[in-house]
Parts: sequence; structure tokens; C-alpha cells
Amino acid sequence: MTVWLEIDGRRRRVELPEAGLAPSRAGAFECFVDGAAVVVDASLSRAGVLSLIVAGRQYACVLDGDVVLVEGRRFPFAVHDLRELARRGRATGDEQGPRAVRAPMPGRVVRVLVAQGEEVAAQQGVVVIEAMKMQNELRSPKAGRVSRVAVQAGDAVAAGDLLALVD
Amino acid sequence: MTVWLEIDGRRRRVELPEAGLAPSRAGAFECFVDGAAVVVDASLSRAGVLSLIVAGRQYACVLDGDVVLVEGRRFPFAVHDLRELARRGRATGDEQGPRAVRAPMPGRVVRVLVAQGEEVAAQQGVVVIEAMKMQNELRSPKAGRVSRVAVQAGDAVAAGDLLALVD
Amino acid sequence: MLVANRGEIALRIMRSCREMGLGTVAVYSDADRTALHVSYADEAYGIGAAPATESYLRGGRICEVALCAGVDAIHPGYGFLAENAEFAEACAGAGIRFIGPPASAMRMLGSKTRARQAADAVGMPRVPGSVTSLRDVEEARRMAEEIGYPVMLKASAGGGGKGMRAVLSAAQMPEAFAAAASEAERSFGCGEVYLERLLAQARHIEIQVMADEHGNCVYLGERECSVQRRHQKVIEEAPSAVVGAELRRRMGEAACLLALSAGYVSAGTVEFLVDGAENFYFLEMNTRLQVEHPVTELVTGLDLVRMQLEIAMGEPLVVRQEEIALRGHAIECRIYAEDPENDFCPSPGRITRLLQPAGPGIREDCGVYAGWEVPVEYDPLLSKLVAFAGTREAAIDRMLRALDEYVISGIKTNVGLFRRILLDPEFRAGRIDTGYLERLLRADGETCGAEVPEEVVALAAALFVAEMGCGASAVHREPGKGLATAESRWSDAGRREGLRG
Amino acid sequence: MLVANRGEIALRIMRSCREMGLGTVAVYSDADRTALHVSYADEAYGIGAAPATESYLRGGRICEVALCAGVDAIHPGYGFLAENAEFAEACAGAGIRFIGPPASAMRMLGSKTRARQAADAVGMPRVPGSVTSLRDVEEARRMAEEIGYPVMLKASAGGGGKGMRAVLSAAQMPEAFAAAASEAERSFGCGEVYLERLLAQARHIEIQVMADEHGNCVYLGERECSVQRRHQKVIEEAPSAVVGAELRRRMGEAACLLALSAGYVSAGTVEFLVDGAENFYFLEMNTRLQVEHPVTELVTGLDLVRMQLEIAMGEPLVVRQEEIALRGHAIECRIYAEDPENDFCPSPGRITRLLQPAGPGIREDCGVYAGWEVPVEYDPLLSKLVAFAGTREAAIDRMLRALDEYVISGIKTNVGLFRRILLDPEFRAGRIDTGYLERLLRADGETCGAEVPEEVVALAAALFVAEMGCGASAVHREPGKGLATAESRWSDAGRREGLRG
Repeated sequence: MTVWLEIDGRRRRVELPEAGLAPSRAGAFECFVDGAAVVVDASLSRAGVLSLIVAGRQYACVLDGDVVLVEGRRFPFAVHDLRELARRGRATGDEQGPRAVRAPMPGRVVRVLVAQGEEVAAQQGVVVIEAMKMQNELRSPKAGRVSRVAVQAGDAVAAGDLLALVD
Repeated sequence: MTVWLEIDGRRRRVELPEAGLAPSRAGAFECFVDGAAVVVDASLSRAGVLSLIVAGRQYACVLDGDVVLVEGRRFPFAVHDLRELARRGRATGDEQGPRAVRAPMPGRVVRVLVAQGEEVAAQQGVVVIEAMKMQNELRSPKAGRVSRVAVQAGDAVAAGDLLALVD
Repeated sequence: MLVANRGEIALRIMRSCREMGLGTVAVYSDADRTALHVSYADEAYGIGAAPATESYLRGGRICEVALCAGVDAIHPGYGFLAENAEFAEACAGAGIRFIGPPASAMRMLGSKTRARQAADAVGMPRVPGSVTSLRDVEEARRMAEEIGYPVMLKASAGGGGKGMRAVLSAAQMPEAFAAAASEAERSFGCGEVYLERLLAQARHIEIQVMADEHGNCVYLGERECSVQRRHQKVIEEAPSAVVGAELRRRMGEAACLLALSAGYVSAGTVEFLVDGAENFYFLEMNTRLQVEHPVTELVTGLDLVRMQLEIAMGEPLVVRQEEIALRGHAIECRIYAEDPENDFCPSPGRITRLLQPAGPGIREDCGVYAGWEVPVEYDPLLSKLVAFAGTREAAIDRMLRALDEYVISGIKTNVGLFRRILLDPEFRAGRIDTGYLERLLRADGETCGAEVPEEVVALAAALFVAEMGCGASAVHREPGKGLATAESRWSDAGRREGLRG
Repeated sequence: MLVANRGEIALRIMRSCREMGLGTVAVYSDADRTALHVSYADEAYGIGAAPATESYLRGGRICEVALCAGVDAIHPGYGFLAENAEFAEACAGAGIRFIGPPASAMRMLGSKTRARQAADAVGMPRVPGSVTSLRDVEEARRMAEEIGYPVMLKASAGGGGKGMRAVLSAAQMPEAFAAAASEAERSFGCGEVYLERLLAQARHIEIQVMADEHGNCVYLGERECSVQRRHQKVIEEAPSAVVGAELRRRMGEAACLLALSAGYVSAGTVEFLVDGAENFYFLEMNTRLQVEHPVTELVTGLDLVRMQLEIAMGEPLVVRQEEIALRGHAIECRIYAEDPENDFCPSPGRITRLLQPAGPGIREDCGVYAGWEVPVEYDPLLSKLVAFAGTREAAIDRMLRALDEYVISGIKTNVGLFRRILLDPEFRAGRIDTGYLERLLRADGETCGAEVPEEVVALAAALFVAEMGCGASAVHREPGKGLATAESRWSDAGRREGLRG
């Protein structure tokens, strides 16, 4: 089977044997990363915990959502098929448009630092949220005009909730 | 729902609410054990790990196969339906018959201590098995005559394999 | 014994109770029914809704539970009601022993301003500043002019870095004063603040004291707590790299003198700033068991909770000052659910995997488990990881080894930050002060780590996609079907796993 | 650094290597590809089939791997090749440092019979018996008559209780001789046995020594190892409840004298029997790191593996004898995969759940994880749990607390046995000898534990059946369908969980 990935901004094509990692399989097998052969001895000790041996070197790998930890370093990755890559290509044209400020975690709005229509600089504070006894200032991702303020002080917000829009 | 159990040789009937332990459910609910009401606050923190609070007393319970651990004590249990109980009732009549000596774990037969046809006492050694670098003598469950010896020295055996029969 | 707390410290206290054969009673909020401290206790009682003000801060409700359960004593841990003199009095009034100092000592030393007056009374040097709470921003400005900027605003009640604001100039005073007062009000129910000179390049070093009811008080060496972010301790050590026997004796004796002057009983911590010339200045006293008490336990070989309980039973101290010897070096890392790459924003959520370090010289006081959903309502401290070894260098290397073993999935944590600090030459050389960590973070250094070939990362990711997605991996074998399916299946597996923990 | 071992000890050694910045190379058999020690290493190489004779005992193959990986040194751990002088020589011949004594010292002290001659040479008291291997059962009988029954047959090579048989009378000699010789042959590749008088009511107490290449040798106190079953240590402590400073000094100095006489280098253990009158008798010397070394580490504050590695780098000992002080008390429990209710029959299989103890004073050296299938081919040691506290009583209570926290599901373990021992008044009073545990087991006592109301057990079991069986619990809501379905679904869940671990 073939898996298309995006890691650290680079697209990767990985070809794996069809048989998968049967627990009974012993020894190394051949894979191809972007067409180059790599001989790997791979073993899944637990769900999400993988030991790879490549040329004697052993790598402990752990899956954490959309991140793979290898030797303690975190590598975010995404799985793609070609259609999605095509869609993404089109979507990049919109990045000059409005950008959202969203709540990164559940919490309570302590203060709104901007008003609708106000001009803001990139990284200027927009909303202050309190969660886990800590106040966190959320900043504008770009310079522009605040086209919408979606919350007010005292509001409870969930992770991902829209706080404001900057045009 | 109703669950029929056998614990420590005693049959138990437990009636639980139909709703089950939804993670969102808070507070105590009423159950019946052998018809007697018990108010319990039950919470499954992880698969197989249960916290019960009955009248303020907290019990940490862990499931281990066919054993439930409560406060560190092990209670083997079995789930029954009435048909099975009926079958078991019939089966008890056979306990005077031949009894098997089986391998309790995988290993290698080191020595066979009895010959077919030999009379043995209860708890007399029948076969010696080596596993994990330890030799273990397996004994006859009853006094009687060895009607069959199923292995010989050097054989590899799996857990549950028949080693000998004692009539 | 009722433990009026949650998380790792509730567990820590119950462990010593169990070892001493004392029954334990947990209290829990609605968010904590499945918390570790509940399933560890002999008895457990719900005390209200998730917000601390409706549960763990409800002293009256907790006293009721204690009476109903028939306990002999309440241990408050740290935070919540630990330094609340009214609660201590309510316990005493109900005939329940409060594990901590008498309310009178708590009032005298727990209020930062009154503690500064007490320090003056025993002739202990302190940081210049106000000895009473500030009436308003005007008084704050006047006092700041008098002692000179920069100054630090601090909450008169409480601790833990809450209600603190550095003020570099008069212009910053109004906003800082309002922020400090409001945070103090929210955190401790008392908005009073005072100010003192901000000492640059100073170390935060504190002395652990322990006093019994018979007038004995000993000091158990110092803890180095200079590695702080936003006035919150991040790494603590014992002993300090810069405290020799003589300075330790001077600071220790001063701390005991202060405690004795207030009729102090039980465990307490006297915090100092120490400058480069070995001058020390009293900061405040924490009238409770401290978060970072394990490093002291490791170098002294003592069990501070057990000592607190024995003292509460009226026993005299088990050690005399001359019997207390420090051995080796201990370091503690406070593992928080926060995202160092996103300005240390709290990261509550479900822990999907937890691989914990162990082995020689490693102690972990952990309050969570795989499958646990870290609630948004409380302090994001997940665990305290402590390394002990013969020397400071060996302890640092041991901690690095343990951090390499630590995997917490599902939420963000500051584990990577510790790796960076412990590899930093300045930290390793012991050149730290209270501004050290903020400087390091501004330096925007590279996160260190082993070199991993790119193709290994790609292989690992691809194998996870292939193997975790579906048992028989049938879908993956047909490239024609596209991998979107694979991805969603893989997400399902992740979710399942989270639920199963 | 190549670690020629598996399980907890391989991990233990690699942890110190990592802390010292040394790269680690693991070797593994076919049964161990997914073992913890493999995924902990920087490099890993397969060395053969599951049986130890085809993998971990293949010194030649391991040397080849070491050369190919370009390592500087090999640490053999304990067991396997740890006391194999030929292997130590093969390493030296290949230019690889063997972490342990020189082959000459190993030959002199590792052979039990030659070690007894060496003890005689330095005037160390020893148990009466043969100083050479017995030619045949006739010689054994003659020697036994001479020194008087009961006697103990022992393997001249090896240790760990293998190849030992107590012989109470001449009639038992032929069978015991054959059994001991065959077990010795199987375990160590050498069937030679010797015999000595069986001392009743004696304690097994051993001295840890550490020697460098510069002629320095220190003793690191004693370990009390009298709690044994079938001559295998089950619980070890440091210090011994009956060894005072003077006896410790006498035993320690005798042990160092013996080690120095053989040109010993690195960690070694001199085992003694000690009678009620504080007489000690040399038993044998183990020329390797011992399983139970952690209790010594905890009371001395030293890292024995680090010391071994530093010594192998040619460094002098980091401590002088007068600097070594014992503090507190440490107890180790060897957690085995065996079934105490079935004559301690080994219980290999998949670990479905592992909840491990932690917190103050607890160290765990564990070689397994939830989901790991304990192989049938090797020693069933899963983990070493160690408790440290200020006093023996507090350490015992701490260990009991930790055992309460320990859950290992899927296989049988001896965790319950420890609870019984640690609650036994004889053990708690320190009245133990090498026959203690067999007597306790014969006494057939009640397994102690908290009282649990029957209805709570029934409720817990019923809730597990209901909740684990199926997500929506649709089947259970229809009592008409019968519970056999529920049961089988529940078994499926157990299996799934095992696989996901």
C-alpha cells in the first residue's frame, strides 16, 4: 500500500508491503520513501507505540493524535490523498482574506481589548481568556480591521469558538 | 437489566438500572442484590477500573479476566444464565469419574513419574514440567489408577494440554 | 483523616496516611468523581460543582462532611483552604484537628504584610517596601517613589505567584495595581496588595521549617526556586548550588526564630531573596506544606507529611537539628498541562497515553492517569517529577533521562521546556536567578533533541496510519480507494483508544 | 555500551548509561523484539531464537555484534554470561571491555569451590564442607558422613539458587545428587557440585563490595536476604535488622580482604550465613552486579552501575570507606510471574493491565508493560519494587502501601505473598532466617485484606459485565436473550483490551 504524508511542510510518499505488521512477522522488510528503498524492522509493541530498527539504529516512536514522536521529538504530520492536495492548492489563494481569532481552550472571557471596526496591528492583543486560573491574551494573526467581535467579557467559550474576525 | 453471578460458590442476582453507566451520569442510583436495595455511586474511570461509593465508603475495583479485585482482594466470579446452571447441576454427578492432569502453563516435560496402569495416591507426583527455568511437579488430583499417559520426557506442551488421566 | 484537596497532593497525603494506618476521606467536585484521589480513598464525598468556589473552597461544607464521616483531622494540602485561618478556626470549633499551624500563627505569618512586621520584630532582613497593605493606587505610587522603581506588587494573602505584578515605572502603576488587586481578589478572596523593591539578579531560596507543639523547631535545609515563569516556580532544587553550610545555618536559624516568635507549629516555608554577596532578604512565609516539599524529603530522608501528622498527634519532633544531614541533590520539574509553543496556554483535555519514567533515583507524584480528562477548572499541574542523585550534575542528567522516558499524549505539556532548561549551560553552571527563565525563553533557542533521519519519521507516520487504521488493513491494500478513509479510520482508533485509556 | 541481557536489569543499566551520555546497544532474542529493553536502546540487534542457549548465552555471537556496532564495553547484567570467565576473556580478546572483574578473579571467586579455598587462604570463616567438586555420589556420601547431616548440595558454578538441594539423610543423597548435578548442567553448562553443612536458623546476609583498578576496595554495607523460597531470594533489605556497626565492619573488612586477594575489580557480593551469636560464615561470592543492588543504592545514596562504568573507564573509586554512611531502610520485593496459590507455578502470558505504584520512597525497576507477553523461556522476574523510609517499620508500611497500589492483570503474580509476609509479626520483628518463608507457607495462614461486603463484590462484578460487555449494552437490557451472550462479549472485550494494552 502507499501512504501520502505531509511532514514539516514536505510531501512524502511511503510504500509499505501489503502484508502489514503481523505480530508474528519477524525481521526486516523493504519499504520505499519517495522511491528510495529503506530496510526496516518494525514492531508495534502496543497500539500507538512502535519500535523501528533501521541499520541497527533503534527508534522509539509514539503516536499522539496528528503528531508522531520519534526519540522524544515531535513531528506533526497529515495524511493526504491527491484530491485533497488539489483542494488545498486552490484554498491557498484565500489566505489574504479575513482571519479568525479562536479560543485555543475552553475558558471564560475576561476582557475584550478591541472594538468592532478598530484597526489592529499583527500580534496585537484582541481578547483575554481565563482558563485553569491563568489569563491568556489572544492576539491578532495579522494587521487589519476588526470586522467582528463575537464575544463579550464573562462569556464562557469552548475550544475553537470564534472570538473575533480580522479583515 | 439483571445479571446472575456466582461468587465464592454463592449465586447472586444483581438488578441494575437500564441506563447503564453513562460517563455523564452523576450521583448515586439504586440497585438490588438478591432483592435487597443498595444505593451506589459507580464510576468507570477506565475500561476495567471502577470506583464504587456505597454509604460514603469508596471501593476501587479492577477487572482481571474472570476475577474482580476489590480493595486488593481477588474474587473469582462467573456469569450464568439459568440454562447453564441447569447443565452444571447435571455435570456434578461425573466428578467421581476420570480426572485429567493438564499442563498449567506452556513448557517442556522433564520427567514422567508414573506409568500407565500404575496406582497413584492423591497429590502424588505424575509429571515434571520445566517452564521459565523452574521445574514443577504436577500431582494427581485424586487417588486412583493412571489410565493414560499422554506425554513423554522432552515433549513441549501448551497450557491446558492433557498430560495424564487418573481413573 | 480528611484531605481537603485534589490531584497529586491529595494522593501524596493519603499515601502517608495509609502507611501510618490512618483511614482516608476524600472530597470531590462534580468534575473529579473519576479523579485518582477519589479512588484512592477509603471514603469519598461529593462537595459541589466543578468551580473551586462551589467545592474545594467551601470550608463550611467540608467541615460538615468531616463531622459526618467522623474524622479526627483535616489536611488541607496546598492552595484552596490551606492558608485560610477562618477555616482552621472552623475546624477547631468543630473539634477537628487542622493539620497546619494554629490560626493565630497563620494570621500573623500568612498575611504577607503582617509577616513583614514579624520579620522586623525578630530583626530579620527583608526586602525594602511597605509593611501594610496599600489603600489605593496613590499610596502605591508614593511608596514606590520612596523606595525607587522597579517595584513588585504582591497580594497580602495567598501565594503561588498569584496577584503579583512587576512595575518598572510610575506609568505602569495604575494598570498593574488593578490587575494585581483583581487577581488577588479572585484567587484568595482578598484584594489587598503591598509592594516591595524588585531585586534584580536575585535568587529565590526558601527554608523548610518544621515545628512541634512543644516549642521545638528545626530547619530542613533550603530549596532553590529561582527558575520561575510569571512568578510561578517551574523547577526546584535542594540544596541550592550557592548555599554553603554557613549561609544555610544563618538562614535556617533566622527562619526558626521567626516561626517560634509566632508560635508556629507544623511545616512551613520561609522564602528569601538571596543576592550575589550572600545577603538574604525575607520575602514571605508560606504557612503550609509546599508543592516542592519532595526535594527536601529526598535530600534529608524524611517524610514531611508523616512528620506533620505526628506533630498533630502531639508527638515531639523525631529529629534534632544536629541529626539533620543533607545528602545528594534533588531536582523537581512541575509538569503542567500547558503549551510552551503557544505562550504556555493551558491545555486541558483527555490524556490518551501516559508512559511514566521510573528506575533509580526517580520519584513521581502524579495526580492523573491515561484516560483522565484534565478539567479546565483547576491548576494545570499534572505531576511532579523528581530526580535524586549524588551530585547536582548527576541529578540533572538523571532528570533528562527521565524526561526522555515521559510520554503524555492527548494534551500539550511543558515537558520539552524542561529539556531545554536542563541542557542550558547557564542552568548547568548554577547561574540562575528569578529572571533566568524569562531570559531563556526570550532567547528563542532551538529545541534540542536527537537527530532523526527524515525517512524514519515518514516511515513511522506511514506505519501508524497503516496499522492503527484498521485491524485487517484491507482498505489500505487498495490504493484506488484513496486514503481519506484511512485517515478517518485512524482518527476513530485514536478516539477509541482515548476512551479505553 | 552493549548490554548483554534483557528485562529489568538491561533497562537499569541503560538508564545509567543514558545519564552518563553513553550510547546503548541492546541485543534481543526472537521472543524479545517488542521487549522494553529493545525500544529503550539506541541500537538493537537480534541474536537468535527464543531459548537462552540460542541467544543470550551465545557469547560468540554477542561479541560479533559488539564489534560490528563498534562498542567500547559490554555489561553482562546478572545471570546469562555475567559470571562466564570465557566470555570475559573473549571480550578482552576482541578489545572490548567487560564490565566486571578480570577473568582471573572470576575464575578464582566465581567457582564456589575455588572461592572456598580462597576464603581459607585469607582466614575467613566458612561453612564446613568440601572445597573441591565432588567426583560422584560416593564421595558426596562420604563427605556428608564426615561433616554430618543435614547437608546442602550446591553447583560449583553459577548462583541464584539453581542446582541446590538440601539432603537430610544418606538415603536422599543419590536422588538429590542427580537432581542438583542435572540442574547445574542445564543452568550453567557445568554439572559439578559440592556440599557443605546445612546451617539451621541462620540468616543469609551479604556484603556489597566495589573495587577499582588501583587497588581500592570498599564495602557498601550489607543486605539481609534470608527470606527465600527454594533457595531463591524473595525479599531483600538493607540494612539487616541484626547487623550493628561492629559486625558490619568485621564482615565488610573480611569481604574486602577476600576481594583484594583475588585482584577483584568492579561490583561484587560476598555472601555469608550469620548465626544467632553474630558468627558469620562465608558461603560464596557473586562476581557481578546483584539483582538486589537497589536496596544498597537507596541506603548509601550511590549508583552502583555508574560506579561500575566509572571503574571500567579506569577512574578511582568516588568514595572512601569512611565517607560511606547508611541512611534509612530499604526493602525490595521481587515481583514474579508465578501463582502462589498453585505451588508458585510460573505464569507466563500477556499482561492486560499494569497499574504501578509511585510516590514518596518508592522505586520500581520494571521490565514489562501492559500488553507485553511474558515469555516462557526466561526467568519470571517482572519487576523489582523497592521501598525506602527512615526506619524498617516505616519501609515495611510503605511497601505495603505500594503493593496495595500495584495491579497486574492477565497473569498471576506473587504480589499477594508479599502482603502476607510484610504483615507477619515474625517478619516485622525481624525474626527471620533462611527457613522462615517455607515455615510461613506451611502455616497456611489466611490471606489478609480489607473486609469487603459481599454485595459490593456482586455489584462490581455485575457492573463490569454490564459495562465492559458492549458499548450500548443493548443485549443486557433484554433479559430474555440470556447472559451467555453477555459473557462472551465481555470476554471479547478482555481480549481486545489485551491486544490494545
